[in-house]
Amino acid sequence: MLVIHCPYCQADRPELEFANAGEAHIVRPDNMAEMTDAEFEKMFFVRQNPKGVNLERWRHIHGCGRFFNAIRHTVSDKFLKVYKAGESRPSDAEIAELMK
Amino acid sequence: MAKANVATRDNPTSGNRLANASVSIESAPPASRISFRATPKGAKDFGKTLDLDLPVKPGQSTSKSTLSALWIGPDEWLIIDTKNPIDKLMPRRENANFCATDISHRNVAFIVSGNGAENTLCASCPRDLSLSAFPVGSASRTIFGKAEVVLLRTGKTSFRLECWRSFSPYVWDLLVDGAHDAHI
Amino acid sequence: MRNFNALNLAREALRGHKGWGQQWRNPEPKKSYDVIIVGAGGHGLGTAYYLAKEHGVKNIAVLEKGWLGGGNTGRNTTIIRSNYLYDESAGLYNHALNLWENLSQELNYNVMFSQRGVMMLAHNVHDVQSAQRHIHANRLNGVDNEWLTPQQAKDYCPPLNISKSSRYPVMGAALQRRGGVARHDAVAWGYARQASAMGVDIIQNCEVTGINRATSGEVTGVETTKGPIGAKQVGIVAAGHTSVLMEMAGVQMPLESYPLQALVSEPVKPVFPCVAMSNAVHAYISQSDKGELVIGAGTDSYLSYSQTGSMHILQHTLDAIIELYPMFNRMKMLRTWGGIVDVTPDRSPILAKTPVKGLYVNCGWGTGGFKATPGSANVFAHTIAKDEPHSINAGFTLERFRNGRLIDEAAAAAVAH
Amino acid sequence: MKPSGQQQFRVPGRGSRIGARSVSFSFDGKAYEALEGDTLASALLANGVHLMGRSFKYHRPRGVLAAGVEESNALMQISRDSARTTPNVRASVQEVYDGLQAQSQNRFPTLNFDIGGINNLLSPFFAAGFYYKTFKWPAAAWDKIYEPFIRRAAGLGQAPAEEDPDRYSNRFAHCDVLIIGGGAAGLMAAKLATRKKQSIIICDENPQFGGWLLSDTDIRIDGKSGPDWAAEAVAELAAMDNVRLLNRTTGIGYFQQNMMVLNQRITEHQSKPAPDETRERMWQVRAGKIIIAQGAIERHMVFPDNDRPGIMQASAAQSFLNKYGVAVGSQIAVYTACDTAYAAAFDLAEEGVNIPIIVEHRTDIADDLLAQANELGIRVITGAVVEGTGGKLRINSVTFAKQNGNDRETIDVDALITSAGWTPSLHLYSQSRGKPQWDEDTQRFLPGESPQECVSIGACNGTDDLADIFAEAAKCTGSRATKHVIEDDVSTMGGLIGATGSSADKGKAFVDFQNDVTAKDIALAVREGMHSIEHVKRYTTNGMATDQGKLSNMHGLAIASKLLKKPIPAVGLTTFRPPYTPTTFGSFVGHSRGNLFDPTRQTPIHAWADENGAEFEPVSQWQRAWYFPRSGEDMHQAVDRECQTVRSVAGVFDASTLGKIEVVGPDAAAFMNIIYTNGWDKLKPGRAKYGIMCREDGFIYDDGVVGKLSNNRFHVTTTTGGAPRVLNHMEDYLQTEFPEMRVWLTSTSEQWATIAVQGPKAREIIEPLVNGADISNEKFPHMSVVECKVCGVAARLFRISFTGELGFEINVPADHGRAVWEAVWARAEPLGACAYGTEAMHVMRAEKGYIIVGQDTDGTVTPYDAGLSWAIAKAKPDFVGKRGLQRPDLMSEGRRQLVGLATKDPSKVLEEGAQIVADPTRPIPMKMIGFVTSSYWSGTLGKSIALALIEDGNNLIGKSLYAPMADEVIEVEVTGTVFYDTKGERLHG
Ligand SMILES: Cc1cc2nc3c(=O)[nH]c(=O)nc-3n(C[C@H](O)[C@H](O)[C@H](O)COP(=O)(O)OP(=O)(O)OC[C@H]3O[C@@H](n4cnc5c(N)ncnc54)[C@H](O)[C@@H]3O)c2cc1C
Ligand SMILES: NC(=O)c1ccc[n+]([C@@H]2O[C@H](COP(=O)([O-])OP(=O)(O)OC[C@H]3O[C@@H](n4cnc5c(N)ncnc54)[C@H](O)[C@@H]3O)[C@@H](O)[C@H]2O)c1
Ligand SMILES: Cc1cc2nc3c(=O)[nH]c(=O)nc-3n(C[C@H](O)[C@H](O)[C@H](O)COP(=O)(O)O)c2cc1C
Ligand SMILES: [Zn+2]
Repeated sequence: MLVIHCPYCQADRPELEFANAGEAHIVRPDNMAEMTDAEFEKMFFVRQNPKGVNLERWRHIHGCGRFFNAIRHTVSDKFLKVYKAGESRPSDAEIAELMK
Repeated sequence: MAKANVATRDNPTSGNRLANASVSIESAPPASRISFRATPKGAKDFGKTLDLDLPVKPGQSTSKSTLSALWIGPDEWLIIDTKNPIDKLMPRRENANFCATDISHRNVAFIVSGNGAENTLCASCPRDLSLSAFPVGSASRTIFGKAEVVLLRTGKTSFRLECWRSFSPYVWDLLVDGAHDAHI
Repeated sequence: MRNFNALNLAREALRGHKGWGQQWRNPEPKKSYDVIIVGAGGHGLGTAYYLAKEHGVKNIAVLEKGWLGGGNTGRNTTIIRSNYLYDESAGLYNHALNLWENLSQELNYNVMFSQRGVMMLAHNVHDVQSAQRHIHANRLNGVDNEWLTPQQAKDYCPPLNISKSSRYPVMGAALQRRGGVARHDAVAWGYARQASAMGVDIIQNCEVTGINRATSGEVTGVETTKGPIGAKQVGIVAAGHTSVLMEMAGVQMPLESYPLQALVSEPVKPVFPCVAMSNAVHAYISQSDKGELVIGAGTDSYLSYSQTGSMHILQHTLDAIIELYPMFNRMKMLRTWGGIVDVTPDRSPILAKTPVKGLYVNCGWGTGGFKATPGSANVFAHTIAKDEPHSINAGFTLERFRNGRLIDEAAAAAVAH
Repeated sequence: MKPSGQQQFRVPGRGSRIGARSVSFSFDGKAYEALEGDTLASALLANGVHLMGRSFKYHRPRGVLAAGVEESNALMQISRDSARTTPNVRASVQEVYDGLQAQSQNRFPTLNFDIGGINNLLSPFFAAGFYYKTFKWPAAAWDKIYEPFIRRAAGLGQAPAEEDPDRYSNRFAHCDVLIIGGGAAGLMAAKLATRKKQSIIICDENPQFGGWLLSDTDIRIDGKSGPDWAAEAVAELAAMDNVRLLNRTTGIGYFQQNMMVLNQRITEHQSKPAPDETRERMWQVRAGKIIIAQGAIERHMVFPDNDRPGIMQASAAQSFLNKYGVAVGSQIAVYTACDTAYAAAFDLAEEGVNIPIIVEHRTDIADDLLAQANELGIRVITGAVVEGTGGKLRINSVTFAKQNGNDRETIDVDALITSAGWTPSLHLYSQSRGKPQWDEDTQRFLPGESPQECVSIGACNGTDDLADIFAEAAKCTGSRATKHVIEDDVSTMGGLIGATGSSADKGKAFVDFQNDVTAKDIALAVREGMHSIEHVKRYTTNGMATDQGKLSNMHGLAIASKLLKKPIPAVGLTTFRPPYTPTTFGSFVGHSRGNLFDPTRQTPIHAWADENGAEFEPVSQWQRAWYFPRSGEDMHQAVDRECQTVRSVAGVFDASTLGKIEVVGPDAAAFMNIIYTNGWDKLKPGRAKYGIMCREDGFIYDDGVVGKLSNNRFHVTTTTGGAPRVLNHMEDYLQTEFPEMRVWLTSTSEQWATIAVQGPKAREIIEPLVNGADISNEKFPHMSVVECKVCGVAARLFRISFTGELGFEINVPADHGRAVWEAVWARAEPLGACAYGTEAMHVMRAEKGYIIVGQDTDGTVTPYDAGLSWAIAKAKPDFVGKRGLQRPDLMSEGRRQLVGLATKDPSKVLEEGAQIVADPTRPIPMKMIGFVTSSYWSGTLGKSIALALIEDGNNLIGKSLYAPMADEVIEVEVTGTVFYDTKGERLHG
């Protein structure tokens, strides 16, 4: 069971209070209807699935109820950062910094 | 006109109580409850109406007499009044800054108290409920076995635990189970 | 390579087994091969075997970053069945089942395929409807599957709790008698042995770290921890690591890799005669020939490449096992471990050509690809050799995620094991 | 010595763990006496019993090897009664209690005479991997002959046959410091950590804390004996309220982020546990820091015939003597490569046990050891090996020689104790995802860096000297080092790994006792190309038995490494996995059994339905009233009656399980437009509408009726099972895609009890109960909603229908649900109405062609497929699923579409799930074009009805198709989906 820091509750909470919600920063475009099939495929099906740093969403579903983003390493399972939904994706440089 | 007997409120665990040497658990009397969702301004305004500031810090609660306000999320509070009817609590008008929903009957509460109260809960709740991590007045939605609950620490050795009504027999049984080992 | 037979065995027994040679060679890589298979799991080794045997491809290497059979092939609960709903799936898994039935003989290696029957329990009206739908579809596809009443299920599997007062009472079960289990390691070893004998180089401790392509785009070989190796065709059969490898060729996949756990109990005398699975409460169990109860657990909810899993997943699994088989409560867990499963959006595999010329992929088996091993390897070898899919795997393309023609067993309320 | 069977091997004055009280127990039906505090092993040894089990494969006679959890021979079935029976219990761990019953395992008919022993004679055939090479012909014989034979021969003990009546529990705990292992290292760390006012948990798997200090009673710490020092430390810790001491508690698994799982055994040593006492408790501890002080485990010597009963670890013999006051023989030889065995030998010799020889593998021995041996009259031969042993059910001789083969000698013994040195226990460190590092000097793996907040100290860290261990304890707790006087601490350094002498070739030199893996098997595996240690493990099963290689792994590795001519670290360790020792399923499950396995949810009206004879069906976690049989009725008759009563009079139905979500805010309608395929702009307050929701892929996700209460407020309903995921789906879009929308979502599923009243007399039934609303047809037409009072309580009243009849749904606050239901019932019953359940509801909705999401649709059906294109607001610029619906395959011709089916023989009811074909004469595999989703007998229509998803179904209306069943082919005609009141007039009555 992981321990996850909720950026809204500002505290560490047990994983059992959370639900994983898949890859983060997949943008649903305003003009959905105009997407090509390939774009739709990319948005809906294709995933980074990295062995390494993953940007992912969690929902503190049995806590404050908020969705938020996290950076976690998929080999160590360690969280490097959590941040609120809507905050922009940390830059690669910033992520590299966190890795240290 | 035919009228049902609706004077009393009834839930699946009404009247349940149990006590052993370390802990006592009882079903709390019916209460009025609001799920209150609001912008910061909406929350402030409602605090004025209630004459009780809604807590703004995560995990905290405020209370006054029979009324408590629990921080649940950044825009969500659980308002509980153990005495006054719901009509007295509900805001009169709707506006764009808040949403108040009557959930008085959605929840059932248990009062868990005694030296073994924390242990009773820790049989099924993965949270750190020690006094330092979850001091008196702390409030939180969390998980209890396979049920979602809201916990409020009302004293050093007493908690109020709210769950959805259909989960209450399950939660009750879990509490009874936890009470068995509460002295450890 | 020496044949394994009773005579040999007797002779060797009398001279201390000194005469057995290596089951497979452990060669150093050549400069280049016609075909490179990445991943020496059952599917990869099998692919090499069928390429050599059925398609006469001579110059093949299987590259494995660890030890052969050490991926999911070596860590699964070995459930084999073919009673899938979709025509495409039924075709593929039944092809595999047909091959399983003769595999020990074909490989001259006892893979201990034991057709003790796979029983899938129904716990509510919806489960019953879904099971019936499968049974009818299977019959018309020539796949055996039959309905059992709760009592018949209990007769077939005496430890089963069919009490009506159980939290999830058993309302019946679908039984595939031809289903069963096999010795997972032996499958990898048996394929490795025969492939090696036919000249396939199986190179262990050789991790592929890059995929080389010509300026015109087609594959020219791979980079590895043992240096670059050339190849005209490369087949990726790397299960949980497929995304990582395909990324090396610039292809992003519709895959997510999750930790999946399994566990065994201490060994006991025979008590569980079949395989029983329940999707509703999530419990999969059989007993190995050595006596352990082999139990499949669930996946964690997050991506991970760590080959471990969480305590609460184990707990939920055992909760369910004990609900169905209450007498096992005093049995003890001996060992638990994890694997990394690659899951597609429709829970069906991808066995196909890729946008890169000369690059082929066999992946997405998720929690249920062991049963497909011979069939998958067989048609994948065909796909590589002919540069076009076999009719059996024609539907398992990458394109389906673009055009929406999914093979969604899960959505159709089937199960994945 | 005492006569046999009377604890004749008990040594008076020794045994720090045993008391004076005697207890009786039985082994294989024979009664024995023991002393309280004994383990089963020490008690049997005290009675001179060494033969305790049979091995897995060859059924060789075996005695106890160890005094701790590493035991792999002496496994027994322990039973309190027929339900409380446990297989594979280690005799060395099980504490004896009065009345304990133990049975030996894996033998038939008796332990002394086991027919399975024939396997031993056949053992040349049964070398590693033999299964794979044989049993292939004839193919059919595998299932019938070979496999059953293999299965029966293996397996050790018996699984219980009855449900376990015992209680198990769980505790989540948090602490600053968790210490695993209560030996000298762990106890000292705990003592020092308490000074920091931290919360501390310390556990040890044994009944008493003290670890090795309890076995080596010569050690003095500050003048105190080991047991005394440990007892004082425990007393000191027990007096503090920030320390929790857990004995009989094993750290079984190290999980992510410093979660350690502990298994505590509470009653297993008690003669008569209180009936409701917890048997085992699982602790899931999240610790700020974990101090691993697991100690080390002694290795045995690998030489031919090293498995006879009477051969055991030197440390075991020392423990049996010093903890339990038992001499493991009267004529005991020693075979060692480590100093610690001398301490064992000396202790035994001091008690008058004859130690005829110490066969020392090393050549260079400390003078003081030799001197002491000399003093005690013990002969030591150095640079020597044991070449073999004699005896049948117990060792009776040992043959040894110099390593070059000279000076061979055979002497009579009744026991042989061995030590090949100590293996630091890296189990938990390794589970923390730490990578063990090979230490070339000392030839052992040691903990490397710690990826988690943990530190290893003491023997498990390879630290030998008590003074150094205490220094480590100080360092890891951030304390100042304390000063101690340590006397007579024996070094555990040195030893060897691998087989000795020529045993890799000769005889059976066991590496893994339980699984009968010999040095030769390892060699065979390597010869056959198993060059990875993981292959060696799986091919030979070395380390896969119930002790998980605690004794065997290092030996197996060393033998393989030698043959592979590769250094040990290059060959590598196999993976340590939880649990550290086998752990009952019950302990993992804890209380999650029976009604605590999963919540069972019941509606406020459940009790009434129960009292009125309802049968219930499970729907997700809910129990719903399925039908209400009257006396003599079967399900079919009851459902027929219920349907017809509703259609002719009225019926009352408990719809409380429907999910309900309140969607509120100025942008509520805009949000609804995104989530649902329908348009919501035109809906007026007071009106309701059926809505469909898709996921982004365009397949139907859920459906339900939505009432608009005011411009800002919608009352949304969902399917029973769909409620949680629909709310999550909505929150996801609201929070992450449309955060600017001013909308709030609240689940009100359980706030409201929902009572549906349906049928021609529905209005007549409820009208008198309603206050504050005009529910006439004109003022309150079909698809209306109003907030009013029903029976005096605030209610939300809907005019909607899932039966096709005039219908209302009354939502009242749940605590009043039953009272209102009874008031409705009081009016309904006299009018001839009935209570009906979900089955009648299903039949009636199917008669009307209303779909059930999840039954008539699965995750592959679009609203178009389901005949719901009218519910898609095509003009909306966006909604969830709009783009997905436009994908090629979803737009293609001839998709499966929902249609009705009428059987040619109207009395035939199709099976749900039956497949539909166009041509039933085709060979198998036969092309299927669809399947039956719903099928019922319609009493109202006097014929069967069905819904089906059929390829291009809408174009096949009127055509004949076929449902080929196992024993017949049923012909059907494709129809529309509405079977009853096709014009929908009754709704508006
Ligand atoms: C716990 C568990 C239980 C399961 N239960 C069942 C079951 O009951 N029934 C069933 O049918 N299926 C089951 N499965 C699924 C099944 O195990 C897999 O689908 C199947 O074994 C996949 O075989 P494979 O040969 O494709 O993959 P693997 O055996 O995983 O082989 C892939 C190989 O690729 C190698 N590799 C990866 N990256 C590289 C690289 N860069 N370079 C070189 N080599 C690389 C890996 O090391 C690995 O050896 C289960 C899986 C797990 C984890
Ligand atoms: N024969 C000998 O003389 C000998 C042998 C070993 C150690 N020693 C000496 O003993 C001292 C070592 O002390 P130490 O404290 O490091 O080791 P220790 O062996 O004394 O204590 C370790 C304790 O941890 C327990 N343990 C192991 N795994 C556990 C788990 N998973 N859960 C719960 N408990 C578990 C063991 O049963 C034991 O009681 C040193 O002085 C060392 O030289 C001597
Ligand atoms: C079907 C099956 C049966 C197994 N039986 C045993 C067993 O009896 N004893 C054992 O120690 N491990 C057993 N294992 C587990 C392996 O030891 C090992 O954990 C697994 O192959 C994963 O490898 P890893 O733990 O080295 O990562 C079994 C594995 C499988 C797939
Ligand atoms: Zn939160």
